[in-house]
Amino acid sequence: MSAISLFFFRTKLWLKSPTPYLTLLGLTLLILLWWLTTEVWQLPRFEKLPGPVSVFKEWVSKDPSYGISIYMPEYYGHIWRSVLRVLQAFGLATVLGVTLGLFMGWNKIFKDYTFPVMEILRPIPMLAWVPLAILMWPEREMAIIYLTFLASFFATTLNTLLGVESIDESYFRAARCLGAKERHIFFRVVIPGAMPFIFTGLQISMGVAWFSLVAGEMLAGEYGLGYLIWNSFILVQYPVIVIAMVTLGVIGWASSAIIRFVGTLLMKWQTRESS
Amino acid sequence: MNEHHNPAGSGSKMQGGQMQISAISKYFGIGPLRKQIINDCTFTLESGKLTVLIGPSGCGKTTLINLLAGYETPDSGTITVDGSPIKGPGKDRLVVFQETALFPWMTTLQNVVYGPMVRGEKDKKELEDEAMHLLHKVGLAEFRDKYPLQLSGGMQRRCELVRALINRPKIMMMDEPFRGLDAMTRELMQEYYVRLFEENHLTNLFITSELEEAIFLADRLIILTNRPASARTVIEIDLPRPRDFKILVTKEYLHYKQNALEILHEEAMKAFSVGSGAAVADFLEAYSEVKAK
Amino acid sequence: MTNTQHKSPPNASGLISDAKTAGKISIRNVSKTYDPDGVNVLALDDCSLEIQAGEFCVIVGPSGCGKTTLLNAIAGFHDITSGQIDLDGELLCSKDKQAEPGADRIVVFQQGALFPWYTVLENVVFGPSVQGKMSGPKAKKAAEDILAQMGLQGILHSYPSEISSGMRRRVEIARAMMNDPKILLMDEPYRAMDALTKTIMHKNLLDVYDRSGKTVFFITHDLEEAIFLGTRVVVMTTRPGKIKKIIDVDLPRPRDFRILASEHYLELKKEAIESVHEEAKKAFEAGERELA
Amino acid sequence: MTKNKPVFFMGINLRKLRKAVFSKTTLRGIVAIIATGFIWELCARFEVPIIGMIPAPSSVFSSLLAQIQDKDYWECWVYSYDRVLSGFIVAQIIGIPLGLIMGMSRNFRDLTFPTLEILRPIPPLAWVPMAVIFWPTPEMSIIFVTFLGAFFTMVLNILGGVKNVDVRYIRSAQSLGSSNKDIFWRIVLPATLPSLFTGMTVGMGITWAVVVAAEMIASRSGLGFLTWKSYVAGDYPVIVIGMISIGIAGYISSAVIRMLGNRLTPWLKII
Repeated sequence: MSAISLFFFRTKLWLKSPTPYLTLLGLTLLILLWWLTTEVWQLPRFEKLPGPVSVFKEWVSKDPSYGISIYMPEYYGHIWRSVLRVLQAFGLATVLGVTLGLFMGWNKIFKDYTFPVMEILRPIPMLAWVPLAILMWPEREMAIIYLTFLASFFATTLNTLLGVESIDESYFRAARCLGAKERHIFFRVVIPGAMPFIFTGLQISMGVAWFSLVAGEMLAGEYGLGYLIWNSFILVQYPVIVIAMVTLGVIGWASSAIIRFVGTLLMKWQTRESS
Repeated sequence: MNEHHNPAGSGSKMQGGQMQISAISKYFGIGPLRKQIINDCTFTLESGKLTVLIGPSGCGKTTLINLLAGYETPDSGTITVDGSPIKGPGKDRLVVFQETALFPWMTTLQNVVYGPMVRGEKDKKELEDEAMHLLHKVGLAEFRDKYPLQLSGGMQRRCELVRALINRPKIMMMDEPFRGLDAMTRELMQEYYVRLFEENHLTNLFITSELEEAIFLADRLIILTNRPASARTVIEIDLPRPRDFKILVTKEYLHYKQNALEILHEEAMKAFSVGSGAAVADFLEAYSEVKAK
Repeated sequence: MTNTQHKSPPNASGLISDAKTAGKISIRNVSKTYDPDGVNVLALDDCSLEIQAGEFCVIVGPSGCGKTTLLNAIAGFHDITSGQIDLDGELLCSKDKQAEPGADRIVVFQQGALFPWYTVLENVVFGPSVQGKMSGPKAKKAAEDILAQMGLQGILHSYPSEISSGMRRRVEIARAMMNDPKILLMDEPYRAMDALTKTIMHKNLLDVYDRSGKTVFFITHDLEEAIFLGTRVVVMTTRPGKIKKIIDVDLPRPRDFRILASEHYLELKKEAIESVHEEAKKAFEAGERELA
Repeated sequence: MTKNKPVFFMGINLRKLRKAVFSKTTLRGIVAIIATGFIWELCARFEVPIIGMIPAPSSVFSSLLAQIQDKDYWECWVYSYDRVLSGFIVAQIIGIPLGLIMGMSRNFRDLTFPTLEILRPIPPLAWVPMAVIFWPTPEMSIIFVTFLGAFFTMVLNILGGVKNVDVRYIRSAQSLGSSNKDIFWRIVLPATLPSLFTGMTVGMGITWAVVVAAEMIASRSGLGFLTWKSYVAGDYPVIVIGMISIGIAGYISSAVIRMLGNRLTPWLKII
């Protein structure tokens, strides 16, 4: 049976099961509840929150009352700034973190010297660095990127290290037996062997990058989605807060989906295994 | 079922435990993904005998044991114990799983008393005494307060045997219980098992893919066909009991072994022409090469 | 995959050579002490053994008797505490010198160590490619030849996880033979395979052995396997590992399944069972005592 | 070739301990940490750009002596702990049963899981303004955001734990005559405990990060606020003290959870 007809068959099966309808029902219930509590019944405390209708109207309005909608370039400006910051920080963290992690896992002496320092810094939540970051860097922009970077960097490094250490000893032995020199072992055993863990690390690192970016932007930003949330709060433009939150959620989800996708592409040997 | 005699009581041959499997079939999946795993399978587990099922890996042995235990229901056919059809899992038919399914969060003793305890049979003291008696028998008395992960592979398997025995099942079903042990521990475990069996004479069903193990243990050897599995041949193994490892070097043993190999080989060739899954590829290869000679 | 061409001559690349000149191992008074958790454990106690070039030497003994320790010392994965091991008359390792792992002594591992991230073909060319011994296309050609000889031509571009465990082991042997090693070190390679699969593996290994004349150092728990494969079966005692008995297996080669039914085979098996069973029981009881 | 016995003291293998303490690894670790401190001091003294802006260890140390005698400093600890614990405990109370039910009932999972998946990628701190709007006191809003941080991790870990319970355990329990109640309390729950504690450890880490940030953004007390206040007031060494305090506080919390986890899952300690 061809892959396509199998796919159709599976889809049909799925549509026959209660899963998709329950999913839909769950989401509908959530939005309904939100709508009823805030806009219809206007329960105490809930009435202050923006309701789904007002958020949606604002979001798709050509002439939004608070200046943020899908037709406004500012909206994309904020998104772009946040994405750019995450990309810079995440990219830097990946390059440095993976390299450092690989070396730490590969060379015991190097690990002995670097690991304790990392272990001491690690329990400090990255957000506690905010004031220090602002102090250290001459520009706010740099401080925010630095914060975002720091969070990702630890996650990536530690997972890469874990990845190298989890490679079965027999692979190293087999490679040595076959006459591999240290550099071969590094490029042909250590790197591919640690790959699954590196990608797990990258997913975590992407999550924490967004986490600290929002905090950084709220405290010190002059642009970006986190800043938008905070600024709308101060200016009492509540629907915009929800728009920014949902946007953050979507972009955050999309970025980890991309990493997963790249991971599957790079590790055919693993994906084929599971199928 | 509630008599208070020693559960491993020697020579208590009164029990029933005749299991009749008639024409059962089992499918998995639906539509184009539907696959037949068991096909019109009929055989009998005779009361007080040790029956061994042997077949190549992936031929549906585990599905068969799931059906007999009542975890799954057959699509057609009937399974009866002493004449009455089975309804779901029950303590009259206990399964000892591949690897072991001891609960890792309970100590040896807690694992052993689990069954009678949740059924609320007997008081705690009596139960523990009985459990300790059995544990003593398999040399695990000192390990009563250890967790399964602290035991060696062989000990875990013995603890598992005791956990089943204390329930006085009519039928014990062993699903490749010694798989994954090294060859030497495995042999010692087989000896332990055969000794327990020879003391109790419970109805036993033992599933394996090792021919040597099968013949060493069995009263009756049932050879399964390749997937979809059904019972192909029954060989009565008439080796003397009690058995020990000396029989492995006897002529009679060798005769049974060659006989069984012949049938397995034939089965493999048949499967080869059907071209079933990759799981049996090794097996097919092995026997097509034997035939090439 | 049905039929390996056992009659075919050594292939053109000459990787599987007929030479029985190299691969003599002399193990002299070797001991090894481990020191985990501050407790000295004597794993090997004064072992001496001479393995002739081209011999198929099988080591049997209960778990933890130091079989793998001996193999690891020859392979160069760890050092020894006293004694000396020579390869072809040259010092391989001693108290002060740990052997370097190298392509002349290739290990086939218990759990299998094909690199899961490379395809079968990439795995097989790994050795020559890192040693810089052969150009890419030439190595590829040689690998294809060797895989074809072993009846594995259909799976060149599969990943190890996609093929059966039996095929994986054979690919691993092919990967070893690509390097024309002096000695093949096999650490219980067929453990955890069911008996039906093992038979084909044995036949395949004997094919390679009969054709290449390599020295093989084979560790196992399984007596049937040991006698069927070996030229000599070395029985080791439980820890500390000593050599208890050496059984000469003078069954004719090439061997096939018929010998399993011969009188002589049964005699040998009886002899082996007697000496091993005793050790196994001892080890088993010691193991339980240790846990208590 | 003597076969020495291990020497035990209060359940600790002393020989092993001695080997670990007097190893090269420990020595290198100490060297690395001292060297880092030294370089840091030098950078601060010579006002190297960027890194040199961090207050020097010497000034941090002298300011630390002043801080630990200050009652306000210790009050910050109390406030932060109060918030962390409130949010964390509420997350356990709601998250554990929810995760268990989601794991046990497929229909309930289908109904609620997508909602969870949609809300999860929104960083917890993005909720701060909404929380402030909704809850009557700022304190409650901080606790709410803290709760969110731990909640998702808890639910997902427990859900994963329940789904991964080996079917053989459930089957043998069934054969042995367990009721559904027995299966839940004696099989599913203990089998899920390890992932529950993993969830707790991760959740605790997130909780501290959230509390610190929320204190900086929307509060006037706690260790996070101490750090922020010192920055605003220009009392830079206290920033570092605040950070170190947060690190220690977080470390203590995770250590307690780990201890609790070890105590409640004794079967995982393999000899």
